Amino acid sequence: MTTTKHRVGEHLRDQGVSRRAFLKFCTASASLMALPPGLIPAMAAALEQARRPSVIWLSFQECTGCTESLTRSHAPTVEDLILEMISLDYHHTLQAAAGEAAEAAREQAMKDNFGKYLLIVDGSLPGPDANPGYSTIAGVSNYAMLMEAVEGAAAVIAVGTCAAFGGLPEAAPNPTGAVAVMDLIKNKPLVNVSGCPPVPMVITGVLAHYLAFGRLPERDAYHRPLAFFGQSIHDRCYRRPFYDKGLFAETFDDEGARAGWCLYRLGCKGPSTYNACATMRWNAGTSWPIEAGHPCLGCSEPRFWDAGSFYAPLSVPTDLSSSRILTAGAAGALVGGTVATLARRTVATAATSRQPVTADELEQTL
Amino acid sequence: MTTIADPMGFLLFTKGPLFNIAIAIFALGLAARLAEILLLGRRPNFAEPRAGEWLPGLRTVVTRTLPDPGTFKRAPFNVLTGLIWHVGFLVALLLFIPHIELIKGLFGVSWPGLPNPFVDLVTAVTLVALAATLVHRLTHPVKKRLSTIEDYLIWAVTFLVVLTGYLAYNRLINPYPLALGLHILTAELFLILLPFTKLTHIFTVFIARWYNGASFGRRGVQS
Amino acid sequence: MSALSSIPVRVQSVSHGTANCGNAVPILHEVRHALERLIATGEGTQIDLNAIPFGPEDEAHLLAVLGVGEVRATIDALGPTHVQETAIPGVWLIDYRITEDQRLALHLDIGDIPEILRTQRQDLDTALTTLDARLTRAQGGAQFES
Amino acid sequence: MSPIANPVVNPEATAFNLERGLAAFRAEIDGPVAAFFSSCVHCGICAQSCPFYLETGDPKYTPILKLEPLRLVWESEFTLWGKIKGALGLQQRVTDAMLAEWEELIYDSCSMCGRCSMVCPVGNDIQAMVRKSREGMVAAGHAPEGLAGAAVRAVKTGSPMGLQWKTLQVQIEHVQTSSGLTVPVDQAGVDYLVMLSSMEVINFPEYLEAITKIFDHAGVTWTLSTQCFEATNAGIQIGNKDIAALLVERVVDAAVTLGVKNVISPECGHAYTAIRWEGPNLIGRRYPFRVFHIIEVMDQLRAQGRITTAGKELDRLSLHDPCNLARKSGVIQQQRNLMDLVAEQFVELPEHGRFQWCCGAGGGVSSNERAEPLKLAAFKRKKAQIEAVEPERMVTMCATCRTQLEEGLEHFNMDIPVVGLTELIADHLVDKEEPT
Repeated sequence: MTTTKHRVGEHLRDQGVSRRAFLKFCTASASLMALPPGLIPAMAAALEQARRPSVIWLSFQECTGCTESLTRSHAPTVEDLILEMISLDYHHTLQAAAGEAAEAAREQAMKDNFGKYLLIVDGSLPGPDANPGYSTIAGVSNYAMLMEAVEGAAAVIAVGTCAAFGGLPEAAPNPTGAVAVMDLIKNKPLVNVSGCPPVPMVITGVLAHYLAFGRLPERDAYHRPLAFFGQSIHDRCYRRPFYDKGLFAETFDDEGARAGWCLYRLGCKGPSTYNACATMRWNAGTSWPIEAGHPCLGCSEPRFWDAGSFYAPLSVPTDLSSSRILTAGAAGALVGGTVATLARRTVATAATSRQPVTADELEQTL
Repeated sequence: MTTIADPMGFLLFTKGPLFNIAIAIFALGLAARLAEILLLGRRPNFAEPRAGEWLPGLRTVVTRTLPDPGTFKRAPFNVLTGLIWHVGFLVALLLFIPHIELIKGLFGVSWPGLPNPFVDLVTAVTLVALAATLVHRLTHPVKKRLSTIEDYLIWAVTFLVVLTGYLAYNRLINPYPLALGLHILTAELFLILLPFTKLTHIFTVFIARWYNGASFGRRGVQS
Repeated sequence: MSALSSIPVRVQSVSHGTANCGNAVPILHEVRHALERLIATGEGTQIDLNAIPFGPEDEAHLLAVLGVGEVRATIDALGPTHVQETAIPGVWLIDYRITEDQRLALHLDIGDIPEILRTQRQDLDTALTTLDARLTRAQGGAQFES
Repeated sequence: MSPIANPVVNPEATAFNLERGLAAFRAEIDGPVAAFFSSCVHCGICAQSCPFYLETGDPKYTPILKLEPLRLVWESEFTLWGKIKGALGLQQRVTDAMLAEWEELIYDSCSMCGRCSMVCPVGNDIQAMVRKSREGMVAAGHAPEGLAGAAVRAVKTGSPMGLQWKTLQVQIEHVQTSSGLTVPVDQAGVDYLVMLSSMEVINFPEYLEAITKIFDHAGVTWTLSTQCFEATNAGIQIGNKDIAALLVERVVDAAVTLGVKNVISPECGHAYTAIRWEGPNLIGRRYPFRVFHIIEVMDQLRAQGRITTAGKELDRLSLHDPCNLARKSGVIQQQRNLMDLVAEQFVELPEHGRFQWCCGAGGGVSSNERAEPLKLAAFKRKKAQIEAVEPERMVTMCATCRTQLEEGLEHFNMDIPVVGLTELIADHLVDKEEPT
């Protein structure tokens, strides 16, 4: 991997990237970051001067889907360019080195760039109180490795819903005691790029932002970059006009489904899901789940595995049980019946023990 | 985590455990209340009836929904605001598609809904009418005299249910899980309070009207 | 579950009419405002169509309304970039693509001429040296490659 | 269930007290009461149906508010929630002072006209609950003196006004002389036993002559009973089922003694509801005879073609429906059929039939001297109705209503005479002399 002394502009020029190409790259990056096109010149100037950071990528309890998403992203040139701009010093799936050599590279990069490197994590990890044996790398528990690596990190990027929120490993009953990265890291700048997997351009967009502006982007309550997670799927959905008109598909094969109507009734979690799918799309911008006719699962939200059926509408409670209602109703009828029976007895007693009024008694009051 | 820091956690709490608690309290409380009423029953009536009880009772259940012309003329504001918000509330409750899905999920029955913008408009009107009823309650001497803390509590809960629903639909509170969670939370509060307050009238009104209609009907008067 | 083959598959085209073009019209209004601003102040506007929630037919509808104008240019840098003037003077469509012909970004540029078409000022620094070098070689009768 | 004298009456002790009252309230609570109180939303619409509120503007006269003691007994002793509140010390209780304050609301400002029961949006039968509340009020010693006096006189003398048979006897002889007809007394096995009200005998003696003529004309067999002639029931008005049952038993006994098929309630509102609707339940058994209001009987005779009239009243007549007869007993069309026989120009009051307005004197208000000002205030509602149609005469069929209309119209210097419908019919029977 190349030296980190270079500034991005010089580095790219050395790679034979022209000014127009650079401008085009900045345009693409701005589009990724959902920045207004008017900011492109300022961004170009900043990127020109940016330094290439060292990046350490740790993969814990994950499925490699996030890495797949990134490496199979539709714009290899741009991805290449962004990856050119960083120095990816450790990624145990992608790097050529293996075994002790790989771990040595990690140790070395951490030492050389202490306080300056960017730490990227995908996957959740067994928490400090859980059995560390559930997930180890080179005999080191995920927890120990994360805490060691975070020490010298300038910022942390949690990629994917597992790293961001615990994801599938953390779903009930959470056998491994999985926790999210943000549960463990409180004193470093952290950004969550959630999604299962995240939109690849969002990962690179966050990197580009970090490169261009030297800091993490603005984030929401869940530390997600607002540029990508600031609006819900529902708000950016091209099918929104159908929702507003009250036109819904009710099965996957009805007229409404064929006409591309809103998928709310088929369980779409778009209204409560914040992500960039609706504008960035997937597979080279070809399409995205809702355009393909499937409701949004809400994969970029916390606990989406435990939020009830993917196919139950958002308004339906997560843990429905009509027998529970019936039981409560029966218990209520029993209680009410008891109260009423006692009350009837009260009335009967009052009626029989009631002292009849006589004219003599009334006369006494006159 | 707090509501603000974990809106999705809040939403899932209101949609999960809290919903179960609320619906259980509601079912238990309401069943108890209805049992209290129905088991008390009526004493035998030995007077020769002029007419039956069932049909006049059922007729009164329906007819009392609208006032007689004289009452309407004497209290048009009270009658109109009351009618408007009740109709609006029922339309929003029963004909908004997400609510229909909820009922379908709970009981397996469903019916056609209304277009969302229409329900939205109805909801806005309902909010205005509800606000008007509060003003009326605070200013009209009779209502002022009748009103108890419970009346204002119930008004507040009802208003909040509609308001949070309106805000959630129009996405005026962000993030949306917080907005939806607040709406569900207020609805659950409504459900929990229902059997123990005058909100019970939602169910007992049918019994009360029937008893009234039956009693008058027996004497040959359409009440 | 029954066998997959038992699920009847019908392919049919559904005519959406204008139902799926609901998001094109607001963009056209935005273009109109940008044009008014250009005429009044000379200030240009870029609209990133990737940031707009478009349905399958929104884009086609938008482009059909804008039409095709006189100028068409292609820039060969980091893959092709197609610049097309629309039938509305001052409204340009810029389609940024990579070598595999996949789209990076699609912009509407409301202005006199898109920035990417202009000669880059920084490149002028090397203009004279490049030309001088080529002159020298020309005088030496050398052959050129672009 | 005739009243049983309490064997351990201590003459020193106060006969009525709070606990006795609460027991009486308790004994009145049933499913409808629970449903009604569960359903009230404090909308205040009932106030718009109450002449006492409308004409005084005082919100304390709101009908549902009059039921607060009964409601508190229900809430604290008949609901789970009330019991929980009670355990927490949050439940308000009925006190003697409260009942003292409520006496005016339950008696003086309520004629039990039932209009509130007719308009309540949730269907609360408020009037029925006022009737129930009066049971508790009597037992707690909070009944108005005027009503207690009437009840005592009714039980002890047979008439709330202390009227004796011998007074009636004089009137009977007068009727026989003036009409040349016989007024049958104690005739066993006839079709109808005719009951009277003391107020009618004293204020409107023409009624007896009128029915004598009508029944003669229609060929109806009927009788008066020396055993019991009084149809009114002071027990119903004060709101005590023991007294009321005792008075009903007297009527039943008289009817059974004579073996009549039918009993006719006179031109009196509450007498009819007392004997027609409450009576069988007060005594706990069905009657061996049927009960009709005189208006019902006349309309039946009319329908059978047994009443032939000639000529019509030419002036503008309007009709006051007694609450007890119309709204509370369903006799609404009958009086209109009869009016059509004899009235050339009959105009309805703006709100009539089941939605008519009370004259303000019913429900014991007229027997309660203290309530005089409220009674007059409530009449203003009727007065406004009458003014709206400007009749030359009013027709009604209840002695209490008639007295109230006469007094009220006179008070407001309105020269509109009030006549009883029975007399009006009697005046137009064919083959009879011109009325004097």
